[in-house]
Amino acid sequence: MIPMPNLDVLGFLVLATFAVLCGLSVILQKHAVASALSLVGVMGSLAVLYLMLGAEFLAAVQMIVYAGAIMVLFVFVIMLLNSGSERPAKARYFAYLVGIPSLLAFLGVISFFILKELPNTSSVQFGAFTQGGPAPVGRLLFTQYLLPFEVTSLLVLIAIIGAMVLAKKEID
Amino acid sequence: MDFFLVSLIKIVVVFGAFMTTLAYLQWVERKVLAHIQLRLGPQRVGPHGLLQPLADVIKLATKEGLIPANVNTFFYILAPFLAVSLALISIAVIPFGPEIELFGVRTNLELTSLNIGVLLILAISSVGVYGIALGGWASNNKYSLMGGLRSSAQMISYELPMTIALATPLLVLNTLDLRQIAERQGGGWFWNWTAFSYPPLLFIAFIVFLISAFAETNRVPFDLPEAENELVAGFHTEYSSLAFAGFFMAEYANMVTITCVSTTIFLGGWHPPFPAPYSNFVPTALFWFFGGVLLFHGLTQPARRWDRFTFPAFGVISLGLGAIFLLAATVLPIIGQILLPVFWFVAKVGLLLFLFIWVRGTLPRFRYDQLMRFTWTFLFPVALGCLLLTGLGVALFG
Amino acid sequence: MMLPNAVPVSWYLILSAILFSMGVAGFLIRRNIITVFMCIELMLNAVNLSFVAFSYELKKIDGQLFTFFVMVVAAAEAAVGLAIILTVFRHRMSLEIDDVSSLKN
Amino acid sequence: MTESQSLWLIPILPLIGAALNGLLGRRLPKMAVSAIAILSVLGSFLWVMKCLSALGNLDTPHAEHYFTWIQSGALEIGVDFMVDRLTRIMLLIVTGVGLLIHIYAVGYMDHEEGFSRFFSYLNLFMFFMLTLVLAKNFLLVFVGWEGVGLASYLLIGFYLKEKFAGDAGKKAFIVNRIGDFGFSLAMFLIVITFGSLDFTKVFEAAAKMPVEAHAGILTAIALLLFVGACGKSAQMPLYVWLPDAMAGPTPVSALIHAATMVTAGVYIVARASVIFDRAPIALDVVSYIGLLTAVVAATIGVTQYDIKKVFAYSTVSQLGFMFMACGAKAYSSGIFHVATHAFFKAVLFLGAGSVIHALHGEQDMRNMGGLRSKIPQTFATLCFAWLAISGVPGFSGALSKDEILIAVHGKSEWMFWVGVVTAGITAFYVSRAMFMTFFGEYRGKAHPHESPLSMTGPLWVLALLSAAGGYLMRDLVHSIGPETASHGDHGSLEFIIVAAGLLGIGLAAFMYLMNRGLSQSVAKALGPVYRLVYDKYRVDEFYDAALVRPIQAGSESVLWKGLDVLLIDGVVNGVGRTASAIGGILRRCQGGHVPSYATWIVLGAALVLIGFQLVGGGR
Repeated sequence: MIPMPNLDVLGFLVLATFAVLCGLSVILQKHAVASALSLVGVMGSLAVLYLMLGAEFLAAVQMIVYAGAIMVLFVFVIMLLNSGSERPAKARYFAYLVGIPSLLAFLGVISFFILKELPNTSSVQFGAFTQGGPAPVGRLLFTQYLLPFEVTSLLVLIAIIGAMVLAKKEID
Repeated sequence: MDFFLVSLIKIVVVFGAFMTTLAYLQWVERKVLAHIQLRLGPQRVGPHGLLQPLADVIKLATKEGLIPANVNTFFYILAPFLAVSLALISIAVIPFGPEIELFGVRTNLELTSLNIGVLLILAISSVGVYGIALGGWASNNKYSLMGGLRSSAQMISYELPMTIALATPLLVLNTLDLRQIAERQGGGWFWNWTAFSYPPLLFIAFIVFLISAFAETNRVPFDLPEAENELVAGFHTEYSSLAFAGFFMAEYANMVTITCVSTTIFLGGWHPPFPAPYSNFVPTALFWFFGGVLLFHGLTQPARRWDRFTFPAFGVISLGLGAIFLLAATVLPIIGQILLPVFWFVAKVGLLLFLFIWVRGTLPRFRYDQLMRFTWTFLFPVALGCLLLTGLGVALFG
Repeated sequence: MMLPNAVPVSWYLILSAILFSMGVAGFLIRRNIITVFMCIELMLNAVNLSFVAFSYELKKIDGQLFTFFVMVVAAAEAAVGLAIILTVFRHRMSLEIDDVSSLKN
Repeated sequence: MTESQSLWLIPILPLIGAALNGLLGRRLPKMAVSAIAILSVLGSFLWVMKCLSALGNLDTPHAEHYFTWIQSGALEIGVDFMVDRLTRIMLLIVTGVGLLIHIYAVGYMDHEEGFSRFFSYLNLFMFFMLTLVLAKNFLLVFVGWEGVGLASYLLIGFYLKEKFAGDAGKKAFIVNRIGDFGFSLAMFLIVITFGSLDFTKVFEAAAKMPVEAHAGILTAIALLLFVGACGKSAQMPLYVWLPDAMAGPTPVSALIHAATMVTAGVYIVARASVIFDRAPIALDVVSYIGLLTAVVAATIGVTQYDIKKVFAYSTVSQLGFMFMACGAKAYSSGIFHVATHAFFKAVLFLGAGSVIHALHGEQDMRNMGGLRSKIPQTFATLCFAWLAISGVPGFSGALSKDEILIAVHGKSEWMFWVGVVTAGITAFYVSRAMFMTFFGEYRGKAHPHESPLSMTGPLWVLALLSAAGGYLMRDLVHSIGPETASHGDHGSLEFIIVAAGLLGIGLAAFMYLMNRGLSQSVAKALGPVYRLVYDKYRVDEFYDAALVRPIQAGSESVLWKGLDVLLIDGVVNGVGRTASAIGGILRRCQGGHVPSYATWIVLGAALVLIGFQLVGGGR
């Protein structure tokens, strides 16, 4: 019998690979719609990863808010403007010569840090952490984090008004 | 391995039933619409056109799948695929009946049990817009694009009142698990159902949910994305063959899913409207009543020649079904525990689906600005008010 | 290849770092404003992942709540940002980030 | 601690009225506006009655704590209300007289624009005044204090279209600022000295301190409080705003600038009597200022022709009397005079208003005369107030004025005599106004008509109160404080005072009834002295030359051209120039090109991280 692969490991590897591929697709696709759909892919795989980390409520919210609302808005705007593919980039030596190496250095140092400073992190098992349901999250949100919650709601209100004001066609 | 086996059986049964429902739902719709308009509807293929769905499938499958010039092929193909697969997922978390014991195996009458089932359904329905928007955009056709944009805007807008209306009963039920939701409404008369608690608040929420459901599934009177007199056929103008069938199926699958959800959350799921010993005989009575009517009509006053044979045949089948339910209710509880809840669930879903078709046969289409104004200035505030008042009610009396 | 039989949380963190770096890279090399904006969302998502991973590691859900707030802020940001992009497009008929450089002087 | 009486309802009701009228008033019919305004004040009057009857004798003050307003270290300031015997009198005056004046104003303001705005302001004033009176600590008093100032400002400038009204409002506001500054300083000193602003704590602590023979901290507090009182109560040298304040509608003059707000100064001095008792120097200052104000204002009153101006100077003068009482430690007599003055001065103003209303806005007494028969009800009610203010025995004014002058006699002989002369002058100028207005021939052009019942009704009530109110309130008032004016036999003194009043009336009758024209020749004979008094001692001109102009000139030459242009602008522009010079160098990095900014950020982040790593990691 084939040894059953550990689903936690397999799941992580599959999802992580998918996420990285989608992420690459986001930054490499020529067309904005393709980038947007790739980003949805990243978000979907992240949602499943959240599920594995025990954040089930957050996973659902990730799908509803990010994939279902924010990205739909992006796709909507892209289609509305229908700007077509990006023109081939002008040579951007500064970004390529300074930015990308610095970025790689940044990534290397961060990874080094993580592995050095956190050598014995607990291993992730699906179902080992069960505090991510709606009830505990809600309880914490409406007690300890009530003020930030209210402030955020105010922020969203302001954003709605701001977006309306900005996007409204000026009547001349 | 029992778990896998049972799951496999359930998947086969549910999937088969679901697909058959989708196919025949379209037949039912055509029939009902025809009768509303005093026509006969499909009649040629099989008795009373009963084989029409099969013929449709063959027709769609054998047609040439056109891919227009200058389209992005990948997205063009992806769109219907996305639409139909997203539409089919949600059925997995709908509970059709209580926990049963069959041959020593205990299992739930649903494919999978999630403790955040409601959220999953919301997530899936919020992602569902991609299929249509993408299809409209990838067709590289301005009518399709307009249809896709309209549907995105419409679905985003109506998702708000729908979500809020869906959140209202959750205040009362205090869980996100669809199975628990259904169970908490059972055991008694129909006023235990959520739609009738805190009257009339939750009933209003139910109505708001239904209206938003019409819009979410792009059905009349909210079928602006496919308004044929303005947009040819909307987002699927360019589609043909199986790709078209994908969109078509997605629409009906969404309809079935959303009626299942409203049945589970608002109308008590599989619970009968009045307590158990008496309600068990309702299906038998109904089937026998219909069987009697069919026999009577077929034998005494057939309207057409072939009715003399078909009506009595249907009548006999109906009588037989009634007998099976009688057995199930009395001497064969092992079947009854499955059949009776499923009967009630299907009956409620069927009624709601009939409502969808009935509305399609009756109401004219909205204008686009009316549609948007309706949701933002009426539906949304009403849903919000319901939510707040119900919250107040739960806080005071709950 | 032998798979390890458990995934440590640090892998999640490294995945988060990789996604973040990809977001930054996209920000640097892309020219379409909307894509650039999406790269910001990618970075936010990467950060969210590390919040959730730390939440698992510490067995406290505060991290998840931060993610929640990040999402809400991202929603607000998307609404306002896209409105700004619409306005910019209306004025300049272009979505090229290089064309929108009048911040100088 | 007795059970809570919900004192907060008393000020809140008018506030609700103000809010309703202010927000919705323009859309409501006048009936509704006046109903809201009157009912809110009536409600608070009835609630006062209910509370007072429930609280009974008030042997100990009744206090209520609602919430902590400010907490800073050990200093805790709450929103606390308190009723004691002093507050009781003030509450009765404010709500009672306020109610009557509201009713009167419905008739008076009937034809004016901004009906709802007027009542909104008036109710707002009631809210602040009641807060001031009920407050249990200095800061809350200050809230009310500033609030009534605001309401007064709004109401003086009520006629938006008239420039002089706005100017008068500003003048009142600015002059009051000087007093408020003193009040704030007094509060700071109190906090420093006693560590609290609560009345109970402050006065308990102050009572334990010795009487200061020389100027000390208590004297300073008392004097600063008195500066505040001078501003609010229009005493020398800050009295100049009150005559101008007559630009507002007449009910306002009656309510705010005669009966209630201007007595806030007397109230605060009486409230802080514990402090004043221990600061004899401050008491002397209070007495002198009061006396000086009384004399100066009375003499100005003799020469004025505008009927409201006459009564305004009369108010200033009477306030001077009240402070004289306080200076002689006869606080209860001062408050007693506040009460009686509220009644008769309200009648005087409201009567004047009725006259003005009857003559369609005419205010100059030279254009009046003979109105006795034309507006008999107004005349009859005004007679009560006239006799009351003149100190004719049997009327309430005589009671309180006698008490004050007897108390002053106990303090110093010469001040008593000056006071008596002033009382005579008071009787003279009020009689003069009465004679010029109601007797002789009618000299005006307008056709006078009697005022409606909503105006004459309150007039009658107040008129009866100015006759009998003194007897009704005497015991209530005297329950306030220590008995200072010894109740001995002062027959001879009382005789002198009454005689002075009657003499004043007689003289006025002689000059304005029997020998018309005599006044002119007297004025001519006095010549420059008369001119000086007629011009109100040219105080306004003096302030203008001594204060306003130098300040303006100084602001222009020093502050604007010197400080602002040279120093501040120089610094600001210099910073700007430096920044733009540096920016000119840095500009090369700033192409307005977003990705390159981002690249810089990434580079920086990478460098910081690497540096961090080199320095020694996360610990």
